[in-house]
Amino acid sequence: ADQKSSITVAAAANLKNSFSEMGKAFTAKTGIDVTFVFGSTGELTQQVKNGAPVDLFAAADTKSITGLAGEDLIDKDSVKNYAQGSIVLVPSKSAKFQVKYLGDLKNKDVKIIAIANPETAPYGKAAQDALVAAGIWDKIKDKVVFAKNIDETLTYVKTGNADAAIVAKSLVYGSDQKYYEYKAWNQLYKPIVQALGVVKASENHESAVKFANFVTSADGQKIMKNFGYEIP
Amino acid sequence: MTDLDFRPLLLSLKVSTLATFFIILIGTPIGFVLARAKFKGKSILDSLFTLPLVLPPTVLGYYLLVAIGRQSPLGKLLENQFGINLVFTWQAAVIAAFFTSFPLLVRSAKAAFAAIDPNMENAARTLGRSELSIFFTVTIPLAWKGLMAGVVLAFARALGDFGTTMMVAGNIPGKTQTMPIAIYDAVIAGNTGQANVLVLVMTLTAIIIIIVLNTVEQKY
Amino acid sequence: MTDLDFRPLLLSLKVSTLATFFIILIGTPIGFVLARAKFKGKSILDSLFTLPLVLPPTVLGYYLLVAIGRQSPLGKLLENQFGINLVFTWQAAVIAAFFTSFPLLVRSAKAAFAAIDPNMENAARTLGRSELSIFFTVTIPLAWKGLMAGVVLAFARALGDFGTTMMVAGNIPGKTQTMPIAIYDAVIAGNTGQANVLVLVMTLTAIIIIIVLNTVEQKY
Amino acid sequence: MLHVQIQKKFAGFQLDVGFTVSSGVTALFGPSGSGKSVTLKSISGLLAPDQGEISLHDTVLFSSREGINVPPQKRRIGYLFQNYALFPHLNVAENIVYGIRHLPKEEQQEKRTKLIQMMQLHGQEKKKPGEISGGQQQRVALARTLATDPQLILLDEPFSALDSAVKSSLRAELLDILEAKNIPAIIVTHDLNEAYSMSDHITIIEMGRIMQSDNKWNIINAPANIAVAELTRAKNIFSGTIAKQEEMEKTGVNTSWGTFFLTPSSPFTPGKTIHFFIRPHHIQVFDPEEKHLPEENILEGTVTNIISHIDSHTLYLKKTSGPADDVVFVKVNDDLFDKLNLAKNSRVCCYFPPDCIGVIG
Amino acid sequence: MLHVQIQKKFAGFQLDVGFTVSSGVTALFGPSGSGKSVTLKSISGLLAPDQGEISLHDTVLFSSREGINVPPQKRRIGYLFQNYALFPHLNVAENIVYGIRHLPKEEQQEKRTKLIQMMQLHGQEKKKPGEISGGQQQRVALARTLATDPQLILLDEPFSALDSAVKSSLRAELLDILEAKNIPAIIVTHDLNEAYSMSDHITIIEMGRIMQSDNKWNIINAPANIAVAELTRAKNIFSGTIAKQEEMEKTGVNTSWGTFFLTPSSPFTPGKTIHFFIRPHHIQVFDPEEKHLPEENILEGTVTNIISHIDSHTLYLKKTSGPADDVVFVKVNDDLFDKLNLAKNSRVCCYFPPDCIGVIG
Ligand SMILES: Nc1ncnc2c1ncn2[C@@H]1O[C@H](COP(=O)(O)OP(=O)(O)OP(=O)(O)O)[C@@H](O)[C@H]1O
Ligand SMILES: Nc1ncnc2c1ncn2[C@@H]1O[C@H](COP(=O)(O)OP(=O)(O)OP(=O)(O)O)[C@@H](O)[C@H]1O
Ligand code: MOO
Ligand SMILES: [Mg+2]
Ligand SMILES: [Mg+2]
Repeated sequence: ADQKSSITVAAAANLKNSFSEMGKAFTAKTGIDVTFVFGSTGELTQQVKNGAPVDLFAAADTKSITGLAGEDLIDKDSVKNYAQGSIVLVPSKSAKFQVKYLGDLKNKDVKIIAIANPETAPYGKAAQDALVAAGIWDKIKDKVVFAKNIDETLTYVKTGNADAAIVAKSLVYGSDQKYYEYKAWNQLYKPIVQALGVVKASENHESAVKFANFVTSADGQKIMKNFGYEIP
Repeated sequence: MTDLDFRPLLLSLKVSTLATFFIILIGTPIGFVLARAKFKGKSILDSLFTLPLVLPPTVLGYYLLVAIGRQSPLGKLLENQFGINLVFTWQAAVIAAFFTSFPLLVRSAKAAFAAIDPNMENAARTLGRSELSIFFTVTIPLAWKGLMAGVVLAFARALGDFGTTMMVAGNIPGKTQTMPIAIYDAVIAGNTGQANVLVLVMTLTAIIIIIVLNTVEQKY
Repeated sequence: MTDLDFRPLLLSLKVSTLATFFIILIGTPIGFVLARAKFKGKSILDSLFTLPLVLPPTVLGYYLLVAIGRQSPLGKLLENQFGINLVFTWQAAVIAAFFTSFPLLVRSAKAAFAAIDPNMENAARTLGRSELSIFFTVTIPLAWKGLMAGVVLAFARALGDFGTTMMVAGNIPGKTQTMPIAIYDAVIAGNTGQANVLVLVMTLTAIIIIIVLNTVEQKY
Repeated sequence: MLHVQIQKKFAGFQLDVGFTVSSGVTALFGPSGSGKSVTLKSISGLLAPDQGEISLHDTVLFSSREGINVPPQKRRIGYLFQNYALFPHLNVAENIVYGIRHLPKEEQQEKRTKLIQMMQLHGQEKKKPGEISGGQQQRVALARTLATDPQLILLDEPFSALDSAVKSSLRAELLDILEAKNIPAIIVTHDLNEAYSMSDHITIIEMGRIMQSDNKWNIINAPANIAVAELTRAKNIFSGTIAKQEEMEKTGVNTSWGTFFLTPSSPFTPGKTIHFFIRPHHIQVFDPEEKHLPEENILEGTVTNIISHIDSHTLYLKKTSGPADDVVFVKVNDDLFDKLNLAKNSRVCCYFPPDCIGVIG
Repeated sequence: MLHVQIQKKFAGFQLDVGFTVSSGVTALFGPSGSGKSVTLKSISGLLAPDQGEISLHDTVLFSSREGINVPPQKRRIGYLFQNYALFPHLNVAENIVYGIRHLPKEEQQEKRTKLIQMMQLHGQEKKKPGEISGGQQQRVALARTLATDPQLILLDEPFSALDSAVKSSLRAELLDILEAKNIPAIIVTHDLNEAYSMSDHITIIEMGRIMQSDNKWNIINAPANIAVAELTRAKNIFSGTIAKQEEMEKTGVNTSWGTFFLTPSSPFTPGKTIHFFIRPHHIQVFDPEEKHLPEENILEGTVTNIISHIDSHTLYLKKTSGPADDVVFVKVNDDLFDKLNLAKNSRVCCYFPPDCIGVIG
């Protein structure tokens, strides 16, 4: 009983706000404590691969989870898509030119545009895909700076060093940060579907499954919605 | 002002003190050998000891993770024999701090030992003292200032390590979340106020410790 | 084996060489003053110079970003007067490497200068040489070994800096992507093979440079 | 012309010296820890005195009153350090020309060649100080100082590490150079013979105070106080009270060793306590059986110890009836030593010639 | 009993020495750079010779043949370093007891007190080496060595930094201690007087070779070669060929200064080239107007320079018709100097007593 009373969850950085809520609700319901390890999906993948003692891994994509499942490090049966994220355009308060549309990024007063590193962060990949699809990537790519993860991307606009950034909606949804999003962008990049899975080596398998189920339950999905995610 | 969580500070102090302790224990003799012994390949060995400084901390952390993780021979041994998993424990943070910081002590120690007049040790030899006791009563005191400079550097670096610790020990509040990680979280989360408070606490702590170490430096 | 992009390596070498150059230029006199001058608050100043080592690199980077960024007085001045933007340029990477590494030189230099027999400089004084030329012809050569130890440390640290550079210079392939950032990307993206190749190249480069510096250390 | 009048305080040591140095060589002679090096450092400007004034040839180098403190670079005073202070990273030739780098290359070379010749350092030019012997190191230091043509040279025990063969020729050469260039010099030395044979003037320092500063003849023959007498190895020092003057020509002193007579003209009032001395080589030794002994100033004793020198022997004499610990030192030359067949426990008679007895103070 | 027979090669220097040291004090005397310190270091085990053997009291300390090299710690040989090598981080008292830390506390204390007393270091116990004078430093180093009761003591110029007052008493005390404890010692010195008065036996080294190792009387009076004669300051060395023997009792030598006669029994074949010497104090000086001059071994000259010592004067004599650069050194005592009224350019007559002329080799 004692063992079941606590689990450790590795969660992608974009989940920082939403999963903190999730944890509270889950503990209230089940009495099981949850500890979170936040990091970029890439870093967390490496940690899980090398036996970090986490019970569940919630990534910012599906690829990482299915990859780990393929290596038999994550329980195949437990893999679930639990949220779908989207990207938004964030102007810097201090920017000379306030962007509203992707096309505004071409403006000569927009000197620096921040996105997350497409190689390591799913949200960065989505941002790049969208800009390519919109046909403006080649015109602005010299103004683009890659941040390590989606968190640091936002820091660049917040400190006014980037004139605009493309970040995960969940990071700005409900905050006083101004941002823009349009339905039409959905066609520009593959949906950012986020998957989770229970770690094979977990000693708290049962509790981990409980948490996974809670995230995909109606209660859990409501919390995700509250933070700006779509339900997959 | 937010209610301050002192656990990261205490953890950081524990981790960096222990790491520095092991660094002194292992790095001092290595520095001595590098300063005194003459053997083939010394120069390469010497530069190998500096490598941890050259690798990006996260990458160093990655290699450590691979080396001590569950999939590694060491990790398997520990898990099967003692049921221990090092990854994501505060002990892992000590290991991370150890590897990032020990080049600093080794180099300082090497320079300090090389500067000693060999006649000092020769005099002690003719007075009949054993090599070991000469090392502790003559060599170490004469190298003291340089050694302490290395200790200060190593301790400071251990206190500030972020990337390596993050990789092998994770970021588990109350368990492996050290001060640098807490500060990083606060900065990135945009809690500038909290971040500044944490940085202030960290800075004051570091200044006090460095001043204390500087005083110890004056011992000889 | 993937086709190797040499730009990160060349950029890293350029950045860390320049940073080390400025560190030597500024850190050596500071180390000298800390070793010789007697003034109030020296101990605090001394520990302040060690602070960059204690702060997590990313946090140091954050403060630098705020300090030299486009919203800072300095940043505004540069942008309005000269149309220059420092952040996210390779110059910013030099600044980042400078701040992370210069405590290493300052400390080593301080220890090296403190160890010099003052009669050496006194002898040079009675021979009529100016204080400046004494500094270069007597003080520096006598402190050489310790200084070079500091230079090796600072250079290695500058070469390996990731967090701070990442924060103020960003990760712009071909422009600000240094070797550590490229390695990080490869590791985190799971390209273990490419990562190992990069680490090998980086390691060999570092070993060669350290061996060369070790040889220069023998100059006096 | 150098005037020094300075005070400097250290924990447990207080220097308070005043003296003048004219042309020629002055020896600064005193026991270890007496403040010789501190005095030299003050003169050269390496150490600032707490108080006082130093001037050289009418130029004020230091004055606490006027707030003057000329830096060592501008004083043109050469300094030879007690531990040489050679630059370990420069070779012998580079050390020598260190202070004349501003001169044209040929001039540097010329001076260097001359000094290497003078200091007998041929073949050592390319060696580092750590690779040459102690004596060679000292000669390099001397050459380095001389290269800068100083107005005054301070030498802190310049010959202590030299072997005697080199020493005597270097001494003579140094004196020649100083005389030829007319450079005044202060030589710190522990060796009284060196002080005497190298200098015109001797300044005696003890515990931070000048005991006597005078021409060398007076230092040896008319020491101002017991300290000076002891430091100049007067060796046999007696204290006594002036006896009643029986005859006009003689002044008698009653001591624990008996009564001794000074030179006729010594003007002392009876009853006064005085100190006098006689140097070991001035004491005349006779066989106790000898018939024609002087009538006065005779002392009989037993040889308790003998120290042999190359051309003489020092006898330690004890008087059976004398104070238990007191010893009279007598120096006899080889010939007499053999003639009298001296050995431990020999009994001898000594005569103190009155004109060789010096009164202290 | 110490046997040394070793070789050691350095760039530009080759040591190849063999000698034996019995009880008592042996002086190792030689010019700077001759290999004295290297020899001492080899004996103490601080430096391994390339070849050879060292044994002390039948214990082999080093043998290249048998592959033995006893570490310095186990040799029980005390060493006094030329630059003291005091531990700068320990105070005077701590330095002194450094080698006897394994003894009971009271015993350490007792030894320390005794040594501080003997070395006149009262009140300095708590000072660091950097805070005491050079002479005091040397005494601490001596005390530190003596504390360990070594079987043999090696002293590398132990008295060079001492002032003469302390020096002579320390010399006498050191000899007493060595004699009382029956510790054999090797003293390296540059000072011939010191070598002579402190030792029984003198070993002369030059350029890495032993020139002569003998009792001190022979060293002074029968130098094995010119190097020894020069090093022992024979000063006046002449070379000449043996003249045809006119009478049985006399051996004449023709030199560029004229013909000199040796003692009657000198057995040399005519035509042979020999070297001989006479020490400055053995030369007798006369007024040239003097009537009763000896008939032979007379040399007339002009005084070109005078060096004054406390009780004597050294005259530099040149013969008008002699070789241009050659000088004869003559030492005269105060009395004679005054009597003959000597000064620069005085003309004097010198007599070389045949029994004071030493033949070299
Ligand atoms: N920097 C200093 N700080 C404190 N005390 C000092 C300092 N320099 C010298 N002294 C003290 O001043 C006194 C005189 O020292 P100094 O070196 O002048 O002696 P010295 O006459 O040159 O002796 P020696 O002949 O042994 O070299 C000593 O008692 C020494 O302890
Ligand atoms: N470690 C060494 N490496 C190379 N050469 C050395 C070394 N030690 C000594 N020598 C050489 O050996 C020779 C003898 O040196 P040593 O120190 O024994 O002379 P010394 O007789 O003690 O002279 P001094 O009286 O001046 O001290 C010197 O020419 C010196 O250059
Ligand atoms: O939340 Mo991420 O994995 O940094 O885009
Ligand atoms: Mg001195
Ligand atoms: Mg020597």
